[in-house]
Amino acid sequence: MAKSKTPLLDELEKGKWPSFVKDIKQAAQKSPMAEDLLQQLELSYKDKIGHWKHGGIVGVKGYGSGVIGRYSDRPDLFPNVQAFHTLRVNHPTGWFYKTDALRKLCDVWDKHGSGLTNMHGSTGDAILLGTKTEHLQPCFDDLSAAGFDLGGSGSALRTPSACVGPGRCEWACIDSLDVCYNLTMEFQDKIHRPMFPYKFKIKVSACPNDCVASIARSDFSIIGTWKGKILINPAEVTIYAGSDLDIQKEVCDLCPTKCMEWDGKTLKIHDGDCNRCMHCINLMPKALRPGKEKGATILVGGKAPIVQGALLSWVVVPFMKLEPPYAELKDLIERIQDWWDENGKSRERLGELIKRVGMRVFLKAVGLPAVPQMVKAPRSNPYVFFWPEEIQKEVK
Amino acid sequence: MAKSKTPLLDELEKGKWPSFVKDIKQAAQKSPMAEDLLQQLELSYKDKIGHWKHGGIVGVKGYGSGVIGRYSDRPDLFPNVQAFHTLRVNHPTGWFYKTDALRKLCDVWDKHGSGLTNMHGSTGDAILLGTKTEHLQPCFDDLSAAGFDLGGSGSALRTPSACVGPGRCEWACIDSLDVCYNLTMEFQDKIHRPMFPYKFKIKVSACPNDCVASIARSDFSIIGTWKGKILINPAEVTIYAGSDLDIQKEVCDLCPTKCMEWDGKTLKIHDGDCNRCMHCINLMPKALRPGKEKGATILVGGKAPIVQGALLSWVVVPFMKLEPPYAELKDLIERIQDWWDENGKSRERLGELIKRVGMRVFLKAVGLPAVPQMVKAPRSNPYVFFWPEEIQKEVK
Amino acid sequence: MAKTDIGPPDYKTMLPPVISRNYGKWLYHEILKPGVLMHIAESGEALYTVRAGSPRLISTDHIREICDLAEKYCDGYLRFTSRHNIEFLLDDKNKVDPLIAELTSLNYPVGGTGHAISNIVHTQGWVHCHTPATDASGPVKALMDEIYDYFVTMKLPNHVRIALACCLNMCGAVHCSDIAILGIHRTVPKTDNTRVPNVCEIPSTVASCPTGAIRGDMKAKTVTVNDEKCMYCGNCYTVCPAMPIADPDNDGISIWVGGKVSNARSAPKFSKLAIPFLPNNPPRWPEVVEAVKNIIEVYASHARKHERVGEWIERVGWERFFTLTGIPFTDKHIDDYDMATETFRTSTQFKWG
Amino acid sequence: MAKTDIGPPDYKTMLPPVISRNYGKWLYHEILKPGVLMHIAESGEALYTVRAGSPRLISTDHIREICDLAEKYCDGYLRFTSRHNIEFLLDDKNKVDPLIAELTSLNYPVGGTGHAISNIVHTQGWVHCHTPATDASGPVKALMDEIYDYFVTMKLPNHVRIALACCLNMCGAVHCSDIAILGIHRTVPKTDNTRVPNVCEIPSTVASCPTGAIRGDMKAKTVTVNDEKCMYCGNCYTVCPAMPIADPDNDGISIWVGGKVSNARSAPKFSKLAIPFLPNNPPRWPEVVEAVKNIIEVYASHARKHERVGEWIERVGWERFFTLTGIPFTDKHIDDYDMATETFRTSTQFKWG
Ligand code: SRM
Ligand code: SRM
Ligand code: SRM
Ligand code: SRM
Ligand code: SF4
Ligand code: SF4
Ligand code: SF4
Ligand code: SF4
Ligand code: SF4
Ligand code: SF4
Ligand code: SF4
Ligand code: SF4
Repeated sequence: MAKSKTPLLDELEKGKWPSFVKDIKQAAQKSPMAEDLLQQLELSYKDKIGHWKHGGIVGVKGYGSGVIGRYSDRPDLFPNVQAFHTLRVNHPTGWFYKTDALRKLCDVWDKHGSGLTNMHGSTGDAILLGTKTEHLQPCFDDLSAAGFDLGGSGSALRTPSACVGPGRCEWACIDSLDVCYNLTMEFQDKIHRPMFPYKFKIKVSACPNDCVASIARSDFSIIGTWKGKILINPAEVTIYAGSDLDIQKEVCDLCPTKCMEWDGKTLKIHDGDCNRCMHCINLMPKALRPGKEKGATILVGGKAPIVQGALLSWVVVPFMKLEPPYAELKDLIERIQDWWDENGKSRERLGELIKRVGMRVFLKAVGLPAVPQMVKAPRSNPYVFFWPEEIQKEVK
Repeated sequence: MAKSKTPLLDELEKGKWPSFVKDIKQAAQKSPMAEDLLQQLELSYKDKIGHWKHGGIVGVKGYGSGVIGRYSDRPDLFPNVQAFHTLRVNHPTGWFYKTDALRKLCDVWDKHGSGLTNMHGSTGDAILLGTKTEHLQPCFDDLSAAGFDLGGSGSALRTPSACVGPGRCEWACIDSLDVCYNLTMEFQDKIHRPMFPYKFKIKVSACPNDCVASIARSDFSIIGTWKGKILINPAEVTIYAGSDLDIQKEVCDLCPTKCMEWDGKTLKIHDGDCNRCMHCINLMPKALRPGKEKGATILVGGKAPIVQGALLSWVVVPFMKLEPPYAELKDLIERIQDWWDENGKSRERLGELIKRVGMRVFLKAVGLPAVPQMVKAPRSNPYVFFWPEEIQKEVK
Repeated sequence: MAKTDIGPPDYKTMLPPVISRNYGKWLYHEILKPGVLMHIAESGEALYTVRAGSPRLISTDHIREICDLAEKYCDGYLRFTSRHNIEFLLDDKNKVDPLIAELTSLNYPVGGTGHAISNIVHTQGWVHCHTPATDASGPVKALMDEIYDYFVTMKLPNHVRIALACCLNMCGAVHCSDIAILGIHRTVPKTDNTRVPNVCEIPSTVASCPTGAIRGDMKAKTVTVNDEKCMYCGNCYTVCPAMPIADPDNDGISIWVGGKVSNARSAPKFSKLAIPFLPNNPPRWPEVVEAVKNIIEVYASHARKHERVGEWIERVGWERFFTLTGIPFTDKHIDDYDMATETFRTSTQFKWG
Repeated sequence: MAKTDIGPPDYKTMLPPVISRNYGKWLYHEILKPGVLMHIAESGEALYTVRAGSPRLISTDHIREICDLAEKYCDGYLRFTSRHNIEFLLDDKNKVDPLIAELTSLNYPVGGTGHAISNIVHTQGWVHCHTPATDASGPVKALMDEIYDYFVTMKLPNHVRIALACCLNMCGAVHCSDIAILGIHRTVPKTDNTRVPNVCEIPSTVASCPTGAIRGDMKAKTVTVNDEKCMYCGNCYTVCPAMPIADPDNDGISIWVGGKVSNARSAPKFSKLAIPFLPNNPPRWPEVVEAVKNIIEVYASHARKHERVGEWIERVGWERFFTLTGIPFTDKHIDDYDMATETFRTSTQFKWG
């Protein structure tokens, strides 16, 4: 038997978890690009270093985004990945697919690219992993014909994503899928033609469990919530009481606001104190449901650490009703993006801009009222600014 | 009856709480300085503005600190407070006085000053409130003869202070009075001759109740604590159980680490989880006492907001035994002050310097090991520095 | 010439004999009634402490009166507390009530122990400082008159520590108090550039500004303030006398709540902004007195036993604090200094109010 | 020419009929067994979801295989999850077990639901990116092999979300994960000032540095790095290709713990540093696998039911976390970036270990 050319990667074919190496080898059977990727990766495993050069700017006609340029730093050894760009294909909201659509995507990609994908990228795109520059436009044309379009990259609106929400989940307080799809369609231009100071991400989770990590990974986080009483089905509570679940210990004692009372028979919730953390509902889905008046909390500023340190999104609208055509929501997004666009420095995310100029300035600029829900606690330093008009007012 | 010259201040003679206005008027009977202070204060009440000029530098021979210079901005109206400097007199540790000492202080002050005092200033000095420049030196001479000395001011070590501790309190884990007095005597030179970048404060509380606000108001905070088991007197626990005190609700439920168990008969403490907050001991002083191995936690950096924002002191030594002559403690203070002195900018407090250069650099410079007790949580940003020697070490 | 560096009198010479004998050997204490502590030593001996309120700004004659009392009832031994109260130290229980009777007749409030409001730690104000935005002794007196009852009783959920500072330098305990009263300026310093070259050092003046609002001209030796970046801290004035900031029409008082120092139950905390501005209204500052009283009363009726103000607020949430007290929330409550983002709500967990 | 801006296919055309019929009208769900969810609608109809693991980096043939399965068992309807698992959506309960049997025979792990370890959110690594300090798919595969059992069972105190990012850009969920694996550089970028003038813009390169370590010379069009101020984030390289930072000998992996995203019980939290550095040891990164397994096991045996990793650590204290895991605490664990002081212990409350 011939000695393997990829002894290191071969080690990763062992073990129970599905192996990406097998997939690369599978693609390599058809695609010389995939074969060279495999070999270059083996070299990286040997050298403990990546072998890609700093990306260049490539793309398709009319768009500024959707393609990530990539070139090998050893084209001498791996000519088929001398250029090896990815296409970011906007996924159907909620990552729902009918197989015919998926198969079309595969066919296009076998025709034009390496046959390798990420299903999906961590922003949510279907990533078509690696092709040559000259294939980009034809590939896009075929994708378009198959009903697909590119997602965002660069200083653009990135592909919005949403949790499965009303598609399957009993806790959905907003139609996460429709909100996400509607915004995606409304803002096509912003996705495809980078014109912002930096990237801008929107993610929609239909309840505070935040299954799409909206609060951590998007500049504009839309998270479903409710007002009013948690709906209790006493019959089901009784059934849970007879089950393995220890209602006192597992539910009430872990309620962060300690607003639940359980006497072995009746479950009482002091809804005024509830902060809608979802814990009790998560544990007793048959007995408890979010309240009737539903909407979303809007938070902004979330991002990874580069440059100023990671941020989790901040509450800016405690409660907004969300119903098509989502005029209030879109208007807010536009106001925020316009302000950011005008004031943000290059490579400054929304959160960093607010951090730099102050929440006070942001709120005034976009016309949002200050409410205590915006903060964990009021300021502790005495460095308080007053608006000039407030000073005049005080003078009698 | 003649119309009062101080109608506004007269209003503050009314009411049940002792009135400082009465004291000023009392002093004014003997002292023209006090009389002019009263009149100038009335003017401030009318004008809603202070009438003191920016202080000048005045003092006594051989000292750079201990006197705060002050001049009226209306010497035309109030000639007797044209100059009105205060002397900061270092208090006997714990603010204990025998009346003969206090009477001597009063006599000196009646001879040389306004007859007004603050007992005490918020750093802890006995403040002799207001005298003329020419009285400063004679006043100091008389104070010295009476056994008193000045406290700190300016960029010096400030008058250290201590809680009553072993003088009266059953919870004292260290001899706060002796530690404070010993340091005060050791560092006389640093108190009287400003040579630091800015002020430096030391406060000593003998247990975590911190009755002298050491953690909030000193650059170097010494707070008594203990290791090992909280001492329980079961007989007294039983007596408390029969009293008004609800042991479960008031003691165990409020224990921050939830490390106490009470079954109506026996009180158990899982001491390994206890963070020595004092709450249970505070509520059951007859039944519970701090553990046997006693010492202090050392924290540094506390201060008010100017310039960089307020800081609470940070743990730098979780546990240090404190026994005369306190060599380890003094050595640490010296190392820290030397480093600060060398590296601090003008008007930069110790905490601000550490904030600027990093705890890592501070610890290395003063030779303290990093321990998890120093932080609430490890860093969340990935901006980690490695020392050059660590990098070499990793390379094989 | 006078001896220097003698240091303060040795505290050991100031201790009453009962303390010297039992030093470091105390067993437990009881609060016998408001203002009266009994400490029992391992030896079985008892020390009685009677605590009396003080305006802190006191005359030598007032001190002598205290000395008279101490000599009459406790062999001339007394102390002051870290909050400036007077403590008479007795070894004879029988003298406690007569002392209290005489104190009462002389209008000394006896109390400040246990779940009470103790003395207000405060500062100089218009009496002696050059940077105050308000007076210190005046507002303290006005407020203590009004909340006197909380000093002489012990009926609050826990003790409430109040402090006042007359400017952002915060001499005293303002930044970590249950309730803090803080003098603030609200207008930009009025720079006198004719004086600046003589009385100010340009680099240190520029460096003194926390927000970098000051630009210096090294040649002309003058400075300019960028009004938009100035938040009126007055720090430049400390460094440069030619930049006075006091403004009778716009100076006033802000109220802060929820700080603490002790490690009991919860860790020490900073005070947080409750009311950004109340006018200076001497001689009795009615708006300030009213506002503080309101907070105390809402706390008294809502907090659980042993909860400090900050612990109560953290349990119910700041949203609820603003609702219960009726204090309006404004954009000024939202931090915009260097660590501001740490205070922003990064969760959907909140109450509606 | 191709149509532009058509957007993604309408998700409504991708929904299985049982979902279209019951859209937004789900009543409750049950986890029937690891990897199998049953959602019941108000109508009484049931939707069965079978979740299978995926390496995420998959070939078109692999996708076609998934399509085959979906067509065979669920009329061609499937979805992917936000953590890149595959979900087969069935309306017929009877097909669930046959599907699982076939998945198993094809080596698809079925699980990732409930109190399990789900798929590791990860990034490109040496497969496609230009800035990685480690590979992504490799360490993920090596680790999932080792903790496979936690994917196909539900025996942990709560779910554990693991993420990996190959550089500080943290594409993915690393900054808020129960356990995060992060590639880090540890040496200063090697600036090639012969190339800088051609490929880099000086002001943006200077501005890219979070710690201000880069000085630019606008005339010479070159840059200099102050080694002492550089913490190897690689951000300058993103902006300026002439400042490569990868270093085979010193790049490696750091481990972070205790982050979360959900608002359940406690608010979302950042992950915190557990292990500053482990070497890159391809192909199976044994040190990394061992370290993560250790943390999982200590968590599994010490946390209370429903406690996420971060909630457990916060209850017992970070002191205890380091003791229990045996991970050494170093000065690198102490923050020294802009909000560092917020993480310092400002209390005497701590445990001895
Ligand atoms: C492909 C993807 C990783 C993956 O394997 O899934 C990815 C890949 C890259 N990211 Fe990312 N990011 C991807 C999701 C993310 C996420 C996660 C998310 O969106 O939920 C984040 C964190 C959230 C956020 O945006 O803050 C993320 C934060 C970054 C950052 C840091 C941004 C920041 O403000 O902190 C950079 C650096 C930059 O923009 O210069 C970055 C830059 C990059 C670049 C473009 C590197 C570069 O400078 O050229 C990577 C290209 C890799 C390649 O060769 O294809 N990527 N990146 C993800 C996009 C796929 C998709 O479209 O679905
Ligand atoms: C007298 C006293 C207030 C009082 O009425 O009790 C006081 C009075 C002054 N303080 Fe103070 N400070 C006094 C205790 C404090 C405390 C409390 C403490 O020590 O526990 C603090 C907060 C703790 C701290 O040091 O951080 C304090 C923080 C300041 C600051 C802000 C320092 C900072 O780093 O944030 C300044 C501003 C400065 O130093 O320029 C300051 C400056 C001043 C000056 C010297 C104003 C100035 O710039 O010239 C005041 C002189 C008033 C006067 O006319 O006598 N004073 N000062 C206190 C000293 C009396 C004594 O020796 O016993
Ligand atoms: C006399 C004094 C020490 C001194 O050296 O002067 C003192 C003395 C005692 N303190 Fe204190 N504390 C004194 C200032 C403080 C301070 C500092 C301050 O207020 O600026 C604090 C921190 C305040 C804070 O947290 O903001 C303080 C926090 C405590 C606590 C913690 C209470 C809590 O639940 O947070 C206790 C325990 C208790 O009261 O049960 C305590 C308990 C005690 C005990 C019971 C200790 C004992 O066994 O002797 C003493 C009598 C308390 C009482 O008044 O009921 N002492 N105590 C101070 C009296 C000030 C006054 O005149 O009112
Ligand atoms: C399918 C998916 C949404 C999607 O649109 O793709 C999903 C679906 C469900 N999530 Fe989720 N979550 C999904 C990602 C997430 C994420 C995001 C992530 O992991 O990156 C989170 C936040 C993670 C975090 O906090 O770090 C998330 C936090 C939750 C929670 C909160 C758990 C907690 O105690 O913190 C629940 C409630 C529960 O499990 O009881 C939940 C509950 C659920 C339920 C039970 C909702 C329902 O009634 O249908 C779903 C089945 C859960 C299960 O797997 O046991 N889901 N869920 C995602 C599956 C990912 C995967 O393949 O494993
Ligand atoms: S975020 Fe809420 S509504 Fe959306 S899938 Fe998760 S649990 Fe369901
Ligand atoms: S949702 Fe959370 S806060 Fe509200 S009652 Fe349930 S467990 Fe408590
Ligand atoms: S700090 Fe502790 S030891 Fe000192 S007086 Fe207060 S309670 Fe007693
Ligand atoms: S000292 Fe505090 S933490 Fe320790 S057992 Fe007592 S109440 Fe609990
Ligand atoms: S708080 Fe300000 S005004 Fe008041 S005494 Fe201190 S420095 Fe002076
Ligand atoms: S008052 Fe404060 S913020 Fe304003 S210019 Fe002076 S130092 Fe700067
Ligand atoms: S984490 Fe860094 S190296 Fe990995 S894909 Fe993202 S940008 Fe590239
Ligand atoms: S690697 Fe980061 S810290 Fe170092 S010079 Fe580049 S940008 Fe600055």
